[in-house]
Amino acid sequence: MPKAFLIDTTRCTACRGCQVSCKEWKGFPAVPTKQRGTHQNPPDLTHYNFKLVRFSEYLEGDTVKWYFFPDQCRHCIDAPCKGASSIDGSIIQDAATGAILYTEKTVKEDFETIRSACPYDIPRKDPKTKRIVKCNMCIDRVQANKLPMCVKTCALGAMNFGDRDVMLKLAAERLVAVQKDFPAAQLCDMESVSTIYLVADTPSKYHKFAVADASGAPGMTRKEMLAGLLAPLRKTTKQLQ
Amino acid sequence: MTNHFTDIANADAVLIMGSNAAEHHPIAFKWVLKAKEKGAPVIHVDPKFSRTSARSTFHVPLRSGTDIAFMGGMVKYILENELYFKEYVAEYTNSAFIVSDKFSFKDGMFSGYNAEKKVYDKSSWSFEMDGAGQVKRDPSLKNPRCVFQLLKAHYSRYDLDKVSETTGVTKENLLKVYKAFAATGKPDKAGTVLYALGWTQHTVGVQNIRLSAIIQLLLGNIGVAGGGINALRGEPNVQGSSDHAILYHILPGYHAMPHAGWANLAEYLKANTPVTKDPMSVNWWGNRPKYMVSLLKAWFGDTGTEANGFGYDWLPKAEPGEDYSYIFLFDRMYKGKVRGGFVYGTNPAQSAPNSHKVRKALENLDWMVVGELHHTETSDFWRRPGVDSKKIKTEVFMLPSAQRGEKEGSVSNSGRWLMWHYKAAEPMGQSKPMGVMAVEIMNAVRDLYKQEGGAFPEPVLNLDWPETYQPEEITKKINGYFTRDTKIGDKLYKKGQLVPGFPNLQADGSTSSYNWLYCGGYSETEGNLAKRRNLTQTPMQAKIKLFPLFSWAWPLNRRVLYNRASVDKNGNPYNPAKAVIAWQDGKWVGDVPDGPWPPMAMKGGKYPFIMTTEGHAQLFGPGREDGPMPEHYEPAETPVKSHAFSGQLSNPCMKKATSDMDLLADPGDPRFPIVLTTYSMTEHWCGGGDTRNTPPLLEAEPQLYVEMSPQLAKEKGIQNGDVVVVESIRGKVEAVAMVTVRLRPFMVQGRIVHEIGMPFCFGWTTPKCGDATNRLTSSVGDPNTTIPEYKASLVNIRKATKVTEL
Amino acid sequence: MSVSRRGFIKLLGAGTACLGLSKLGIDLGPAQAYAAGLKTEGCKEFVSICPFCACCCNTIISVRDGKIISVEGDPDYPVSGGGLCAKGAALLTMHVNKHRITKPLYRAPGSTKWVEKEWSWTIDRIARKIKETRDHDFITKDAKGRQVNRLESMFQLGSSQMDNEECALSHQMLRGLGVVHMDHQARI
Amino acid sequence: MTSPSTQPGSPSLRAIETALARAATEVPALAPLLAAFGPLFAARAELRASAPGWSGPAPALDAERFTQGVFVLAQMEHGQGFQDMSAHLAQAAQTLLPVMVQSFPAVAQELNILSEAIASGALPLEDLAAAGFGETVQVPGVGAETLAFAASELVRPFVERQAQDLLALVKDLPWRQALCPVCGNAPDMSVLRRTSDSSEFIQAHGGQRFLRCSCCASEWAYKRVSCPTCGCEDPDGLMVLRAPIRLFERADACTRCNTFILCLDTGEMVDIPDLDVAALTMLPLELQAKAQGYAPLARHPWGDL
Repeated sequence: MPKAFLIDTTRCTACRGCQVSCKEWKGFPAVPTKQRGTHQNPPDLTHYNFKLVRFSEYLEGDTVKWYFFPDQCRHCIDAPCKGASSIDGSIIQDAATGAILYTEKTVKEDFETIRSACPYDIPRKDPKTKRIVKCNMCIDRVQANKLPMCVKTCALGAMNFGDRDVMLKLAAERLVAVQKDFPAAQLCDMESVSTIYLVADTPSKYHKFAVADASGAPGMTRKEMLAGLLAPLRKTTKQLQ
Repeated sequence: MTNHFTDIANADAVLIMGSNAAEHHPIAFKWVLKAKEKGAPVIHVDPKFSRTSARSTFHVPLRSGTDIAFMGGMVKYILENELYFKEYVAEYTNSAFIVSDKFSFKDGMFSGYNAEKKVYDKSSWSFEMDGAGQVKRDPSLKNPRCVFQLLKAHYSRYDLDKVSETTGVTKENLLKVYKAFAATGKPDKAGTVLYALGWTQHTVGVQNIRLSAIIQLLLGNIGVAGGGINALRGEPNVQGSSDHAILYHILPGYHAMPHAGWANLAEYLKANTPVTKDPMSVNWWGNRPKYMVSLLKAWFGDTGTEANGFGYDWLPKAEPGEDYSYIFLFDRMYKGKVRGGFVYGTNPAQSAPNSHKVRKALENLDWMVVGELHHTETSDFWRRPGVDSKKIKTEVFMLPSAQRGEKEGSVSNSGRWLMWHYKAAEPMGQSKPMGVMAVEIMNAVRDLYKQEGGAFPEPVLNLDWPETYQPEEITKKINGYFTRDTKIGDKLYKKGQLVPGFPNLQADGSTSSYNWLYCGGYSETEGNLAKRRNLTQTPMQAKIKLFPLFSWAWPLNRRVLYNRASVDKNGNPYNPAKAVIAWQDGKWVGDVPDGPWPPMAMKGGKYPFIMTTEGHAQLFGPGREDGPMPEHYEPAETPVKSHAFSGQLSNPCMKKATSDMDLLADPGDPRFPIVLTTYSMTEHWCGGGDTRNTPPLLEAEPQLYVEMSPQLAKEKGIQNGDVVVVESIRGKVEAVAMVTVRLRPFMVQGRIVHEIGMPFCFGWTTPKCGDATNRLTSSVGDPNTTIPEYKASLVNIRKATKVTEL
Repeated sequence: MSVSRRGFIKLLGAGTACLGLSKLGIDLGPAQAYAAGLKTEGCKEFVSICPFCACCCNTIISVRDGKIISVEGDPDYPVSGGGLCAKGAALLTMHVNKHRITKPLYRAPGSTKWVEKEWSWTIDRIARKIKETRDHDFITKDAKGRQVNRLESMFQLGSSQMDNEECALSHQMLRGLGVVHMDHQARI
Repeated sequence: MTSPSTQPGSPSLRAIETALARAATEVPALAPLLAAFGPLFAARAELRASAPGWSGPAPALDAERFTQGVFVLAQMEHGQGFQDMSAHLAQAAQTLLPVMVQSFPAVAQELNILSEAIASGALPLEDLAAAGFGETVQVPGVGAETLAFAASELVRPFVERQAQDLLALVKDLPWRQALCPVCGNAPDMSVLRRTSDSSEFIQAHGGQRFLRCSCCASEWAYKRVSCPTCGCEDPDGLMVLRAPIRLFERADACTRCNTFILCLDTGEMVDIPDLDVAALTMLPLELQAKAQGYAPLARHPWGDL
């Protein structure tokens, strides 16, 4: 049975437990960071940060909107990065879980091609090993019947993981509940990804690449166009009604 | 907390002021959200929009230091719209008491002020007595000198216009809050007030809380489930360490520190034991002699006898009116009057106000002992940036301290639950629990005095002091023992037996107890009740999540303080659905009531507020240093030159240190037009010592920042992420600008006042993260507590031209 | 459905005759061999309390061979229900942390560095400093001639990190010495 | 009472099959056992799913007495216990006994005789049910132990199904005992689960302990770091036995009363296995615990090696 994440951003408080435990589990060192006028740190995903809580805020009328988005690989069902790969076996999909896994063969891939193919701008290159890296769904843990580290750590009920059908059901239930307070709530790219985000507002307000169709973001980059070309099955934002 | 954490879920409205509960007490906030799920509005009043605001029903931004104006408006709203709980106010508070005609209030000042000493003579803040020595009352509440009418008159000045122009809160928002919270004035509704350092860290800190108490009493919210005034305390055992009084002004169990004016025990007890002639008033503090003598017996054992006041004669006596708190300790240290001392698990070079002065003061010490887990800005003050270590003569001892899991003992949570933690592993390396350090050091001192004699050796040698640190033996001693065979009623207690609860403590030396409040926590039959993990409760108790058999709460396992006020005069709960106690078949059920007496209307019944002399809650509270009713005063440093309520700009009694380093900006000082507030951060704890040493947390929050509104940033030409210099009259701090809509300018007296906010967790021992924010704050404090005013200072900001700290 | 006269209350519980697996005809050889060779370890669990805020979330610390191997929230603490905030979740790291000091350190007057010392030396030296200070500065009578027995030149700050037992002793010790400058986090 | 996130008794066959497959892969030595019991567990689960629940009006419960420890069945007027399921046993036997015949060759012949006795009416169904509850019933050619084992397996799905309904009656009431809130029997298994409450804030990471009834498979919350047999809470008296290679399997032992209970830590599991399968998979650990001198609080239906 394929697995899926449900990331309920309405429950996230940006405690960053997931961000911290992800790198601790993987044994990555802290990267030197600077305060740059935001709590979001490091500024972006890195080869040592496969999970990053993104912060955004808006003043709408008299109301402050403060959004948190624990960004990570979506483990696309039909992954554009896999489609874009030129080396056999460098990007594979685990049959049991649906996890998209980057192997050591990614050393030989053209990084820009792979990164550009990703509609969510996830892949990063490890300058030391030359491998292309990203979240691997904690496949070692999942194969041992253990939850991915970010899910295990989350104390807010924001991170959920399990059989895809169970997660879809949970997602639908949560959406109905959240829509009572936030009519614009939606599930991001639910049909095409294994990391499903529940957001309370327009996805682009959370993150430029929150959904594959980045029409909400200013301008469409080459990256997005390429991603579009390479991923014909990619779905636009879906809204469950 | 008058109540406890799980009780918050019982609230019908939650007012959070001066606390960012979601970020700093996330587990407490869980119960807030449970109340919210059941329909309670959650109201967050705070200068900054935080995660607490995001999860609240609404957030109302308020200028730092104007909480009294804000709440004064609420009092007026409640009284004028008659939304108060009439029976409760009439029967259980001192609303009907007639105040002395010598009492007056004029232009912000209460009667009795001594301008030279900056203190009040409080004798005129008293009640009129009748011939029988009882307080005169007017049950109709119409007498213009009764408390109710005085209160009404006092807060009649707090109209929406004045409150709005002072606080910067729109009138619409004021009404929204007032309406939502005042709705709990009905007998079967409860509202809870949650606060933290946002209320205490002001020159009017105590009066902030006093005014919330007045609101809660008017609404009948004290003593009930889902009500009360609940401090979300930030430190691990800050409740227990306050109860055991690691504080200069009190002894364990909230007894006044002896001073030179009370030469012997009799004088001390006379001055500190209130007396009432009202037979229905319990006047619990009338028992003070029993608790004080038992404490002295615990301290001095057999050497404490009636002849030496059970050891009172040996105790240090403070100088009357003298203040020995943080601010004045560092003032004296700065002036070279302090030779040495101990710093355990705290980091004043980082967390005390006016850090420049604190750090300079430490240089004057001859010696210092630091008990810590890791190096801090305090332990290593002698090698801080910009100083020549060689010139600093201080001898410093660094004692490695055990972590919580490496020792056993009890702590008390904010809800007064006494809980045991077991020792899981041996202390790392050679580290030791602080209790071991204290015992070993004191034994070494005692040995020296035994061998060599010395200054006034009696108290040193006469202490009943253990050879080794055995925590559970101390737990028993905290509970207390019979020091000899003692008969109480029909029951004989043998020497060495544990005292079963503080009603059995005696004033004749036959009992000992380190702390009367904890007496009953260790029982001969049930053992150490702090270890209790029994979740059993009756259905009545389960309804309000009382958990009476889990751990043990002081006093006497009472979970909701003043719970006799939750029932009417016949003992029937005002809110039967969430009853705390009820009088059934001739006995109380539910929580442990405030004393065993029957309900107030019955024979032998008593007033519910047993800790006050007259048995009534104090709407008019004669005990505080700065007035019997809270009044708005601006912070010591304020952006305005005057305010709408009186000609008295700031608290006339506030405490101030007076060295050359203790400068204050003038009111409305054009050099420092911006209000600064400080706060903790989610990723780092307090001064940051623990968490800055955890690399992933430092990665997530690497450097000191200053949060400011986009409007202010624009005015100052500051871009998000720029390094700026924040400057007060006392010092400068470099920080990264975080331009955010979560802070907003305030419209105050018709003009814009900006407020900025900074965390205080970054210090120089972690390279390039920035240094103490408290270099900006001032050594001024509340007149009752001397808690420093961290929450409102005046500063200015500018873009940095050169960066040295980040 | 009729109610049986028999009491259907206890299904084959303890004490009832059980059929051994071996009698069922299953090949148990491999399982027996596996079980016999199974190495087990004994772990201990201790209820402790998170040392951050005064919610005092109870924790369960697991210990193997005297070493702390995990810290989790105690689900039976009514306040937390087993939850821990981000800081509480980092408790293991706080206990097992290379930044901790593990030996007494001493910084001599004018020195630029810390040096490690033995506990016994350290305690004796501190006791000596206390005595010197006390003997030198002890105030028996104040300016008005009143007996005051106090030592103003020595202080203690902290700590709310102390257990109740440590606080009780600490207070007793300080008053015994005559200290009046004592304060802690409750005031800041 | 707090209910576990996965309700017992609503087992999906999938959970059983996944658990069997995983266990057989991870501990190959247990393959024969798993192969034998797996089909029985599956068949029982199917029977349970189709079994009738508690019929007629719900028993009148005194919440106060319940919270004081008087379990549901003990509060019933006549104290008979579970409702008679004998009417369903003939059909159940047709489903279950052939599976058992396949799984347990050594007793196949006896089970066939039993089948015949049930089909022919030689063994009254009420007697069969009574045998499941430990009463001595004679069937020529069938050993007493075999009969008791088979009968208890036959009634078990019906008992478990009824218990689901009874447990639902008390789901909001506190129950702090070590014995089953429904039938008062002792637990033979326990589990640490992630629980979620309605709160949209901090939740437990896992580790809430539930005991599971040896008779009706009800689960109820019970406090950690305490011995369900003697109530010991002194950490020095308690010991968790684990094999380092399977840390999620524990035997929670008490050195004061020398008992233990198996415990499956599902705190960080993705798929939570069927607990019958899990308990069987923990047989090696159970044997180790016994070898170290601890006795189980209650025995599993399959008894010992």
